[in-house]
Amino acid sequence: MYNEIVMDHFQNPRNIGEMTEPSGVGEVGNMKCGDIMKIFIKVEDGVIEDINFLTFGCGAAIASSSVLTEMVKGKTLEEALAITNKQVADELGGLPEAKMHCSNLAADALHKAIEDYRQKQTA
Amino acid sequence: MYNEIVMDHFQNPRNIGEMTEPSGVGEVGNMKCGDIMKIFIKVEDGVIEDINFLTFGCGAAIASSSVLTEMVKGKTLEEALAITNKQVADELGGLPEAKMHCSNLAADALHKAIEDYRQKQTA
Amino acid sequence: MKRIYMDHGATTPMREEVLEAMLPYLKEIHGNPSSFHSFGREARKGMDEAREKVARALGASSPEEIYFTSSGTESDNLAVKGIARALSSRGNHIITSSIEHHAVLDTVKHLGEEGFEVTFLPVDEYGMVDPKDLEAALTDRTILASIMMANNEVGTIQPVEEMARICHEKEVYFHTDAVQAIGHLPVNLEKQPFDLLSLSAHKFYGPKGIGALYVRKGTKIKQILFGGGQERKLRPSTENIPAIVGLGRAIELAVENIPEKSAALTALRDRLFKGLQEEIEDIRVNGHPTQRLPGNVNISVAYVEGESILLSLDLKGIAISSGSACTSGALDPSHVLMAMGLDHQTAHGSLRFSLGKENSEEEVDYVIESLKEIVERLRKMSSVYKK
Amino acid sequence: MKRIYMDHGATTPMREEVLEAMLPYLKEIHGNPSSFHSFGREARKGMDEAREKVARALGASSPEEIYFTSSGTESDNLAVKGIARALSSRGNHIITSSIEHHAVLDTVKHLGEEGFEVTFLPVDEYGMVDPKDLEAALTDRTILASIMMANNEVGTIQPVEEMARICHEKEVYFHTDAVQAIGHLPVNLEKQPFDLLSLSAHKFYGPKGIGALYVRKGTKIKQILFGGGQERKLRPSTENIPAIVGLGRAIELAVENIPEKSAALTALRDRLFKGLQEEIEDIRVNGHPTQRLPGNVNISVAYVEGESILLSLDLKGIAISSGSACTSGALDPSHVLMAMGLDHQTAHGSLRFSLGKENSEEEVDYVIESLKEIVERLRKMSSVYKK
Ligand SMILES: Cc1ncc(COP(=O)(O)O)c(C=O)c1O
Ligand SMILES: Cc1ncc(COP(=O)(O)O)c(C=O)c1O
Repeated sequence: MYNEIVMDHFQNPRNIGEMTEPSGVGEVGNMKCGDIMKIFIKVEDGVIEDINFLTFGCGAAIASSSVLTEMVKGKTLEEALAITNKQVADELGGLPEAKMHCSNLAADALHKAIEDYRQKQTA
Repeated sequence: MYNEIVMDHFQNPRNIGEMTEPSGVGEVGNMKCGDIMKIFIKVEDGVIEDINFLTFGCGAAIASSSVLTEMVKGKTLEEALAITNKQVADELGGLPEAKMHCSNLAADALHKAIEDYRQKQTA
Repeated sequence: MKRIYMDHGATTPMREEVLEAMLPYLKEIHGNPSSFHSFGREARKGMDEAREKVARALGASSPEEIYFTSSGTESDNLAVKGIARALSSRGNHIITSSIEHHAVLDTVKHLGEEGFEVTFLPVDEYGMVDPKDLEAALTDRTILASIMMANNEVGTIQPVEEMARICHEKEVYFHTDAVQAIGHLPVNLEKQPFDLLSLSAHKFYGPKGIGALYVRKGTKIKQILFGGGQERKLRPSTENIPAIVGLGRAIELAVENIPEKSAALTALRDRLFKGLQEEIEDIRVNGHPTQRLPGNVNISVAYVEGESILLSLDLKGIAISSGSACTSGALDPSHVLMAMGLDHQTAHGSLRFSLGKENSEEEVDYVIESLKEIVERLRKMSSVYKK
Repeated sequence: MKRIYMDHGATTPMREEVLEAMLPYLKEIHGNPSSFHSFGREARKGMDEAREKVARALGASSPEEIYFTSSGTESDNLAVKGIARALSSRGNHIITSSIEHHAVLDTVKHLGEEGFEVTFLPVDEYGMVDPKDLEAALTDRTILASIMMANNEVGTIQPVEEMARICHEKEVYFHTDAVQAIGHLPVNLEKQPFDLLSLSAHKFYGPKGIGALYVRKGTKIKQILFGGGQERKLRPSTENIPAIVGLGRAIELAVENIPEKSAALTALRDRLFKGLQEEIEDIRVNGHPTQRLPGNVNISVAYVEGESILLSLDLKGIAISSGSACTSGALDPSHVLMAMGLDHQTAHGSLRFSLGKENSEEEVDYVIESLKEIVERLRKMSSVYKK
């Protein structure tokens, strides 16, 4: 059901794990639909220097999180904010229709992490 | 669907044909259910000396008519009147359930023929 | 004894190529296509391919318009009742013909008992529905008309395209039961504006127990069986993969060279018609002289009853069917023949020969000769024979 | 890669003996059993024998109590809706459980939408229906209770005999969905007072696309599909003879030596349970500890989602299923697990292994080892892992 890119990210997910002292953390999803993604970012000079994820979810959720971390690393916050869930799915070469809604939320998690970072900055 | 006795009577029906100068004729059935039987009898001294049939109908109807003619020949009118459709079916070794109503009317035709004969006598 | 099968309208033998296509799915590829794993995926692949084959054979615009069911009967029920359930708030009038197969006819009757308004269009002496009658029957409460593409008993081919267009002018859905037509009449849904079409594999050398319903994209229809989410929720139950694969292969073969196959069958049919008419007195041709299925021969033999003929033919190894009530366990003879205006005697004496690809000229000739002999014999003992 | 199939609850591979029994009917014996001629008769003979086999396997008092359908789903729909249609003048209340297969559950829900009163009995944490709840739910408007013999997801075996007796005291019909039970639990309808029982051949090494409904003599029921007069008018459509013959052979084999087969499967099941519990932390057993189908293992793995486990197992050639919504295209996880009171996370992390006769101890051990590795890996990337 998944293409090779998705399966590669599912089998060899990039940038897994909790981050010590992240600049921002974003979490999306809920247990009802069975996907919870957590994105950790380290920001330096407006650039995402490092990014990690933890995901409870299906193959699509894990692969989306993984590919997002690759898409984002080294990008400015503005560039990162422009990334959409759709772009993440495209980067994976597409996801099954049924997975587009629940499991393809990595960009949302990223945006939340950036928000979190910005709130901390202004606090 | 039919047993061997029925098939024998169907393939080699006894006593077919119109009778010249019958003592009595009986006809039963109707086109709606697709069976019309005609029984011709020749009566002498209260005994059925000869009997013929003509039948438009299915295998069961033809076999019933045929076997009836064998059952009746040489019987007195009283004996013949006692013959029932059920006995005809039994003599055939049984008929399929669906055939018991429409196609198993030979005894009725015989009774009508006897009635016809008696009416002619009293006329 | 050599046996001759001329009852292809009842069911057909399965083609070897079809069994060959099915065998892997009867053996190693045993998964449930809804399953997530490799066993499920390989089953799903077979099913997807079959769906594409059916779509292609019918000229459907997408495989998603094809829904597999367990039979022609189920397809017909789903079409009629599924539309009725989906559109009951918009209207409650359904039109069909008086010569439909019972799968449509009795479903419509049942809806009638449930409170739907139902119209049964008459047919002429050839078993043909008049599109004008359909047009006149349409009301603004009409939601569906269901007219068969070709009749199973007398083979009459209906002007379904014209009737579909008439319905569409009034925004009424049109369903056609094509169970007898597939493989004999060309179907191309790109051009033929049917909203729904039923088929059944065992009528075109495919497996028994599998059918399909074509549902044009956008058509509002509801499920009639409840269960899992299979067939995009329109028809639940674990998919019958071997049969689905068989249906795919069978329809692919069935729509190959239809003009050539039809011509050959028509020639054989006409040889049978001609021979019967030449050799046997007092027989009547039932159905349309030209607008009829290539393999269908339906006649009524005066003065004799159909079952007794069938029985005699069977003793000679010849398999055909009849419209006689006596062969179906029904009380009345064929509703189709009665709707065409035949009297009871003529209907009871009706015979249907439905030819198929294995039949030969020799077989046809043998059948003519055998029937002649049988009819003579039965007429001799008939109580209604007029000579 | 060697593949391991532990998804027999979804469907089973067909036995060779079954295919062998079917082959003549896929080839030369191709007639329609309703046909009058020799081709029809030989097909009917195969069907009659199969019906006798099914009756014998179930301990039915007569083959006439067996009706062939296209599947378990259709049998369930026919039982529930067929009784509702037949008895609607007597009452309008139907009882079922909250853990039925959708074929029963959604049919009952649909009847609810149509105006029937419906009761969905709760289950305890083991997925067990309490007969007292059934007793309390009965009213003088109740016409039918439908409770499955064994649950397809968690394997819990229901006290159906007791429930049937409770119903009979109130003259209420009792239907049981035995789709998962046939071949695993002994069925003897001489002693078990069920009025209706559904089964589906592909769950016991028989063909797909064929099921049966047992209807005790005298039970009032109406058809739900309309068409010809097949199956004594209860289920029209040209009979699927090859599959019917296959069902007959499959059930004959399925009910042989049930005690021995069940003991062997139970031993394998318990080895799997034990190994999983010893090797993997934080897993929960779903379903009843003892009152469960011999081949059924259902667990929830904390902190990880079911589909990702299935996907990983599939990469190792291991085929199982899960109650995760992600594997079924549904929005919510399994209604069975939710009815048992599991929270969403636990339900999403549920796995079902359903063992069958080809599975070995080596396979079980390999599966334990593989799952351990996979769970460790997935927990490392889980956002909810607590350590
Ligand atoms: C015109 C027509 N429609 C529907 C059916 C029903 O098909 P099935 O018997 O496969 O359910 C048949 C054949 O029996 C038929 O000839
Ligand atoms: C308990 C139960 N009932 C009914 C069904 C439906 O059977 P089928 O898919 O053969 O229609 C299934 C399996 O899918 C089942 O497990």
